[in-house]
Amino acid sequence: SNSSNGGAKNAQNAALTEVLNVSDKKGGTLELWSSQDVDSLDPARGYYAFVWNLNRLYTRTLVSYDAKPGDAGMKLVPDLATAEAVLSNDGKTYTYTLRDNVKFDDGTPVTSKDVKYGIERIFAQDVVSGGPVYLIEQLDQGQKYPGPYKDSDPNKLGLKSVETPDDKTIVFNLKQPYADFPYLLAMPGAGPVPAARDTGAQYGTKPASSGPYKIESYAPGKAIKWTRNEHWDQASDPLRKALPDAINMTITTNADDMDQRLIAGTADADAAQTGVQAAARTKILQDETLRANSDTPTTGFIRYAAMSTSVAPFDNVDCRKAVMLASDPTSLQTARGGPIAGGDIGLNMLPPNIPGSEAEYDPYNRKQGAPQVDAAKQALAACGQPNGFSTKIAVRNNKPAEVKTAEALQAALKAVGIDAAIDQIDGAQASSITGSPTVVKQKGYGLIISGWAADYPSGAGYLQPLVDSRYILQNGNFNFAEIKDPSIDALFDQAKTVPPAEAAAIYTQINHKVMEGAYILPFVVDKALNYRNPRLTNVYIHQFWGMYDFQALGVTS
Amino acid sequence: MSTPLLEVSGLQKHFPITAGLLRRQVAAVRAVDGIDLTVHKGETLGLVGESGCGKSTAGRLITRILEPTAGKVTFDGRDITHIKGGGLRGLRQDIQMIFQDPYSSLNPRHTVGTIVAAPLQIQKIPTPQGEKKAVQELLEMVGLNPEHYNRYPHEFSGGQRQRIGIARALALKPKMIVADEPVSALDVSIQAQVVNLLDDLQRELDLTYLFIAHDLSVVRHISDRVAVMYLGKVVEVAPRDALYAHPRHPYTVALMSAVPVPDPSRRDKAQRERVLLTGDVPSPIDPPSGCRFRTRCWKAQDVCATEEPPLAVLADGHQVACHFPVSDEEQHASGSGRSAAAAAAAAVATVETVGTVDKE
Amino acid sequence: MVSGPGASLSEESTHDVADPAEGAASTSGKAIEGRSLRQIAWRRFKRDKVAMAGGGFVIFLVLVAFLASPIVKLIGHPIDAFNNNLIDPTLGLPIGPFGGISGEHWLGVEPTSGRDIFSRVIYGAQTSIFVAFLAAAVSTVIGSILGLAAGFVGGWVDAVISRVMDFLLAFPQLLFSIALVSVLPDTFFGLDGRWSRMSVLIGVIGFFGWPYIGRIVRGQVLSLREREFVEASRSLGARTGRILFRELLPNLAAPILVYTTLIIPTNIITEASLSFLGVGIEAPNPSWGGMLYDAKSYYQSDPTYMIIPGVCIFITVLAFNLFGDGLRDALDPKAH
Amino acid sequence: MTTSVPVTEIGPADISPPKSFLEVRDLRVQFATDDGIVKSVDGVSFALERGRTLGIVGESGSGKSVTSLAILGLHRTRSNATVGGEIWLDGEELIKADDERVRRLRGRKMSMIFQDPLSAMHPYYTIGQQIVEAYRIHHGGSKKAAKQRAIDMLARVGIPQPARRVDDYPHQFSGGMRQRAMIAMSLVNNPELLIADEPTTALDVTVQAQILDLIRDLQEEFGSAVIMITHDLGVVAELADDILVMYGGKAVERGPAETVFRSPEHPYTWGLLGSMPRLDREVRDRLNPIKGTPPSLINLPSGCSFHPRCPYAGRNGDRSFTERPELTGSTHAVACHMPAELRREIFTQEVSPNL
Amino acid sequence: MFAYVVRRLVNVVFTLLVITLVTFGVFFLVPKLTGSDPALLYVGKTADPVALEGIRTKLGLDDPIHVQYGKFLQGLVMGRDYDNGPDVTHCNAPCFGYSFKTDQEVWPYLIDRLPVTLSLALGAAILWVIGGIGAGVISALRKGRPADRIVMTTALAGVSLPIYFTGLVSAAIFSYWLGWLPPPGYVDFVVNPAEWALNLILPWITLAFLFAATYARLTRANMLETLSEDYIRTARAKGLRERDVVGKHALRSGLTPLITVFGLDLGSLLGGAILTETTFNLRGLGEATLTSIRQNDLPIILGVTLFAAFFIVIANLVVDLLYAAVDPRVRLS
Ligand SMILES: Nc1ncnc2c1ncn2[C@@H]1O[C@H](COP(=O)(O)OP(=O)(O)OP(=O)(O)O)[C@@H](O)[C@H]1O
Ligand SMILES: Nc1ncnc2c1ncn2[C@@H]1O[C@H](COP(=O)(O)OP(=O)(O)OP(=O)(O)O)[C@@H](O)[C@H]1O
Ligand SMILES: [Mg+2]
Ligand SMILES: [Mg+2]
Ligand code: NI
Repeated sequence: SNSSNGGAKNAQNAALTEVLNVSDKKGGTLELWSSQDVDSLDPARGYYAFVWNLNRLYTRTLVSYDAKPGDAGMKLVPDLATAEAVLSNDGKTYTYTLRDNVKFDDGTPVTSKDVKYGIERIFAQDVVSGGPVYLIEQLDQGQKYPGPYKDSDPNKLGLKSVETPDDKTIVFNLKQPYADFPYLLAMPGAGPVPAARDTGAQYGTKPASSGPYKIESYAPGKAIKWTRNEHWDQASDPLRKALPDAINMTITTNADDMDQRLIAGTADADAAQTGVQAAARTKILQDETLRANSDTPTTGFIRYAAMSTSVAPFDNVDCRKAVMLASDPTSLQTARGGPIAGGDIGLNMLPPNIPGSEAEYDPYNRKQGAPQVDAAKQALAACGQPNGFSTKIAVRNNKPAEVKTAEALQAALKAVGIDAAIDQIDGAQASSITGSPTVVKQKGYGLIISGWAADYPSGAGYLQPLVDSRYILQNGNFNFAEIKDPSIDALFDQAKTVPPAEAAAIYTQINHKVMEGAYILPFVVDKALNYRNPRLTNVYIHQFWGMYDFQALGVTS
Repeated sequence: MSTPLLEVSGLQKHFPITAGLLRRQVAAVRAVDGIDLTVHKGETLGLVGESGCGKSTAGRLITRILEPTAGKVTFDGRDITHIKGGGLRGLRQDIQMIFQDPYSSLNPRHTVGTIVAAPLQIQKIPTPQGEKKAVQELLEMVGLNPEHYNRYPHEFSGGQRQRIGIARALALKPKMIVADEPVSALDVSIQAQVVNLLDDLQRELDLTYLFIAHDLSVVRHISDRVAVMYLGKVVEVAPRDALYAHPRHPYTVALMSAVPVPDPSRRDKAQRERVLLTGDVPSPIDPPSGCRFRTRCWKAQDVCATEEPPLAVLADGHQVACHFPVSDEEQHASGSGRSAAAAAAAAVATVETVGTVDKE
Repeated sequence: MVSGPGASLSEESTHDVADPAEGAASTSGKAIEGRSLRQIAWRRFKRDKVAMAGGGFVIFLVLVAFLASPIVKLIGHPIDAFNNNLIDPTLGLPIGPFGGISGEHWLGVEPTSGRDIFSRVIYGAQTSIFVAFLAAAVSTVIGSILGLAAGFVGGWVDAVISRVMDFLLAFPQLLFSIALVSVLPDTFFGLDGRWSRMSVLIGVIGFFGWPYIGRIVRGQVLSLREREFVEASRSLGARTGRILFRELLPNLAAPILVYTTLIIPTNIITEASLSFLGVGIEAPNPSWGGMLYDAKSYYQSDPTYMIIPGVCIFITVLAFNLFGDGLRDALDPKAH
Repeated sequence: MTTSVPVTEIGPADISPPKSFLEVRDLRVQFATDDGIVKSVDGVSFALERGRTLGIVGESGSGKSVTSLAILGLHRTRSNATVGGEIWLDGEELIKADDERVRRLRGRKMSMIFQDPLSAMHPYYTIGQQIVEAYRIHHGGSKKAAKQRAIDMLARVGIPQPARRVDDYPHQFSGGMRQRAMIAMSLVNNPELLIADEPTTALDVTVQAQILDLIRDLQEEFGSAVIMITHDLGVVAELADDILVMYGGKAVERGPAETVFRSPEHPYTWGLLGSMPRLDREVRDRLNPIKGTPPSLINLPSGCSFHPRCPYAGRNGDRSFTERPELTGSTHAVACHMPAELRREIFTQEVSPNL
Repeated sequence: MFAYVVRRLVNVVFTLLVITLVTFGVFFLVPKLTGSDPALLYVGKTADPVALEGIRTKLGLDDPIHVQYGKFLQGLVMGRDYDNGPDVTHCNAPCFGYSFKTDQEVWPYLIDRLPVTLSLALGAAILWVIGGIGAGVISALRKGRPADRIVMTTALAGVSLPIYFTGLVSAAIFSYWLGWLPPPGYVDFVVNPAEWALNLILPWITLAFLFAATYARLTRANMLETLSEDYIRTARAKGLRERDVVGKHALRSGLTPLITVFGLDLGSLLGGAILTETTFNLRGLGEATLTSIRQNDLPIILGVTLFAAFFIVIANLVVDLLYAAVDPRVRLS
């Protein structure tokens, strides 16, 4: 169906580039569905992408991603703050001023102390765990701040690196210049929390709202209801539209049922935005009208297999190259859902939403889609294993698609004599299995299948945890390949201190180094086939999340 | 009468009744409660009594399948009361048992050969002419076709099965056989075959029998002496003819008179002379005080409730445990028996219902 | 669900047979070999056509399970060979009707990977049969020994074993199977992933199955113990070992055989359930339950994929049930 | 008169109205089993008048119980049995009568006492409830009246404190009391025919004597016809006016009790008497058993089914082996190929002295 | 009788204790054996060693097992205090603690899921009791005839079908191809009774089919055995109508053994029907069990296990009492 007042005509992926069904009409209830519950509604504890997206409904941050389709959405704009930070002290001090008239849902004004308190909560990882901890790295500065709950400061505002000279001003003092710092402040965890309403570990059940909607009720595993925050003032918020009167998110165990509701028009969008199931996919792709109401945004994820350099023979680059070449790009892609719903064949390790990425950089000639058996055999010979070798693939058992890719990889490697046994590990415990280099080495996991998306759109946000040697952790490690290349580490340090445009070029360089080292075999640049109810207004894919921008959505009745 | 082969004195067996998780003993079934018996070499002692009075238990105690609670059993001069291990296994060669149920006493999964050979194997009896031959000889001895060596029990009739059981018992050439109701489960015509067989074997092999039965006619036929049991006690022991002609214990009297006579012409007389007891045997868990029979006895007096009569030898050689043994006059006063007994029975009827039946 | 086979099974099934052996007086010329209860049961079983069919299928399956690798080699489609060309890349579904059934791929191919379903079903049969049989063997061994001990020794031994059995039967078994399967190590005894996983399943399923056998054996022993032949054996001086193994065990053989046969189908379902729940046999090794789990997402777009493993489980379990029922009827007509 | 025409071939001419209260003619009951057809009852005929007692004796499996169940029509319901012949009860033929008619007679006009009273009574209902039910099926009426009747009956059969015991369950009664209760239940409707199938086999002699006394007294009081089934010759001798001896599903001898006991004419009856040790006789050195074992009812021996066990089988050439003897004679009938004189001679000369 | 009930109740408590002990032991050992760490589960994507230590302390994971168990029991009986950062919350008895994964209190979480399982189990139970027993009785009364064969064949098919297969097939047919029923899910009874029933019809029927099959076989066997009892012959000999013979005499004792089976079945179903709930996307206790095990969420695992065991043990107790009520031999001995 077409929208009456302007906007583009519906077509598949139309929402990727434009706002569809532009409208300012308020009212109605937005019906989101999800087959996955939120990890936490506590802004400091959520880590799912869609939860961050949903956070924009009730958590305002000093800066936030612009509400626009396409590349424009990747840009940070002031949200709570009146303007971008005033940088001083050689770029080490960030000063923000808060807008007037920003109030929590109980009517109390949002002050800089609330923002500081919110940030301090992140430090209490023993209580409020689960969310990203980048801010700790930047702000702790050797203080070993234990978080507000064990804070000896009477106002519980003992974090020294953040100052609140008055209620409207907040000052961040960094140790070194850090160009990506605003990205950290755009994460929901940096949002304001009124100390009086902090219930610690239980805060997620009833978080305070600084945005246009407040959480009316949350029944875990069942439903979340948002209603308007009466104290929110449109004038103080240039970013958000706040069209519907209420937003419901219904959690179902049955993804197929959700898909059917989407297609039937009784649900508006999948909140998790992970793409429809096989059944609905078939239906949508085979029906022109349905297809026109769908989008296949890249999610920002790359699905890959990392080759652990601590496990022989992957300490040898040629053996890693052999795997690169022997893998079958098409069957891996099919295993992930095919070209439309699964994603494009992965060529390198920078996804398109990260500055510095190159769509055509294809060092292992993967785009043609077939395994390169001869080249792989040559690489094997170069590695000294002409008859192949045995290794293990570790894969999370709670991710069916990953298991499928493992099987596809295994089948392809067999053709060149590499015998890879699949070991399905407990997905819930992955961070202590594949996330532990000791275990990986002990179990001999040569290939570790995983997926990664950036926490913030910069090469560091994406690549650093995966390839920087200093990010090799004893638990929760993501540098599965255990890449210890000083030149890569140095490049990251360099990129931090330069303006974004220059940094992008450095990240391109890192990407090349990673690919040349053949550390990580990219499967696909992930896409999700999402369906949007034609009744939605102001629909567009927000590029940062690779999802519809929930805060912008409105509904026609 | 030669030396006693088996002597039993004060033999007791109490089966504990346990309850609860900790299996605490809450009561005991006094199945055999102090019996004295003597069996002489080569004789047959019949043991009769009503169902549940402890006949089988007594038999099992004597064969030492059960461990006595108290008392003493002497066999062939040896005290075997608490004999264990090898001694017990040796005893098995001397005392064997024949069982009541020809169906359940033979393992349905074994062939006749296996069954009869089992004692030879267990006791490691050398069979110079070969095990099979030995077994076949035994089969022949009990009147079975030796060619049935490889057949299974289910292919035989009850009487034949009982013969297999007898062959098994004979395999060890025992001195004594305890036969626990060996013919009760058989039809009359078959019963006679087995009784004859037992008779013949005793003669040929110089066996001593303890013959347990509740059929008084069969016991009379086969026994030299008869012991009567009532509720875990022996109430009367006497040579066969003396016992049947002149029962002394009121219970024996009642028991004998209750046996139906297979002669219609004597029907009326038999009925007139019958001593009818009321009710059933009381529970062995909580037997009556004093004389156990008093609750059903028409001669019972106060002393019976307080004092337990010992098994005493009367002038005529009967051993009787009764304060008021029945005299010849009482028995022969034609017709009076019944009325006297009936009157007495009516008097104890209430006692019986309150005191005994409720316990069941 | 309490689905333990319930009826009592008495070992002595036939009393007087048509021709009671004649007395010693009459001599039959030829020495007649005794007709054992086994022969009688077999004659009875042969007459039960349905059970015979079930038995035939069971034998067929066992053969298939043993010959899985040669069969698959013969067919020429290894279980892990991908066939990209048979899959519609956009939809991930097999090209062609009915899940891509063709002369080449008799049961079609798997969505996404294009692996040959027939080969995978054959291997799945191997998994199911091996796990079910060996688990049944584990249950039978433990159950028989403990049941025998409980029934024969009695007293506190019985109290303890019975308690444990009651407890295990009243236990959220599936829950613990799931937990245990995920805890136990993935490889041991130098077995490869598939076989060690199968041994884990065998152990766990077998462990939770023994109380069924144990209860039956105990009950049987309790009633057998009262039989006079046990007492007879004791009165001959037999030691406990002989009584247990020579006297009691032969009588327990029939019920144990029957109930072992009857827990096999239960085990097949349990194995499939665990695989369905994702804790059974792991990919890429096929199991019927695992295939059903995969098929769950394609039940609308490629129903063939769902129906094949489902029907396999159904027919197999049915065959075992028919066979077991027939066996029970043959060995104990009274339990009808 | 030793024709060998099978009883069935007497033909329709024999449908004469019966003179006796109960008349069983050529009763045949067969069971189809896995192993073949079991001819449990194979042409049994007898008659019985009100107030009289017929004792049926025979070895285990000779068809006694099956006969009694046939009279009550209990083979009709879901059984593998086929019943042939005629049963006339008070002028009414029962085998061809419809189910409903027979059901109405059952328990009222004819009733039965079973051998094992514990298993024959429903464990979940009180004695009272079970007697009340038996009464109300045929009489209706209030429960209260029926219960009073039950109490009266219990008192009548000698249960002490019947008003209290009426509410007990069967397992709370002792063996003898159960059998009394069973008798009370079968007599509650004043049946004209009472069949007692081994009512005392499960009981001890002393209790047996009580029960036999009771049955005798009750019969005198109610004037019913009684069929007393047992394998204990002593018991029939106590109670029966007439005796029917069964062997292998057939009646081999029938006659007044006195006659059958004093001058039995069938070798099987001789055998029975010879095998029994008796208290009323001197102790014999040996018993005289019948050789061999009872026949299988599936493969009955040819001719006279007793011939394999009969010491006199050869006396008539091979007739015993080929021809089935008929039950002949009026008051005292015997099924034997030997001429009556010979039988009497053998009994008096060879058998009697050994009894 | 009263003493008996008391003794049984003591028994119940004892059994539950043993079950908690075993469960606790097993799931305490699970992380040890797999090398996984509940604290990591709690932490999520980032794993700061210091934070991990803090969390271990907070969750009591570094206490020795008996201390943890003791605290767990204490929580069950008298509640327990939890430090949640700014203040301390008291978790009232019965306190199963807080989920490692979601920080929710376990008890309300279980109570929240109970209605789903309850609806499923009770609805199915009604269907299978009626269907299974009815079919079994008919089959027994028509032994050897076509009706018997049909019922027994169906029953055999019923016990041979895994529920997830029947569930999937019936869902495919009825809600996908025919569209007669909504896709499987759960609607609260109080929200919309009609939807509630409509949504549960398929799970009810599939579950009931499986059980009914077993019950039909059991009923038939029991009825046949009862019908051959002497007292049934007595009932007929009294002149009782066949209807009453079956209805009053045979059924009562023929169905008594089913009480035990039914009690245990219902008891274990109330603890969660893992397979059915998974197949039909019902968020009941069974589904909670599965997810909690997958996530190694000890407090929830303990909760559901104890819940399930509780139902089974109580069912056992009720069965025994019912048995005594039905069978005077048990009651009066
Ligand atoms: N193992 C046992 N445990 C408990 N009580 C027992 C045991 N064996 C026998 N009794 C009880 O002991 C009593 C005597 O039993 P026993 O078998 O000796 O009687 P019996 O005279 O042989 O009876 P019957 O004539 O019925 O065989 C009975 O009350 C019986 O219940
Ligand atoms: N329902 C049946 N199906 C098959 N055979 C049967 C059936 N009922 C009885 N019989 C057979 O009929 C024969 C006669 O049985 P019946 O019960 O009449 O013997 P009986 O003379 O009463 O013996 P007993 O003294 O042991 O009670 C037996 O061989 C028995 O096996
Ligand atoms: Mg005995
Ligand atoms: Mg009979
Ligand atoms: Ni005298």
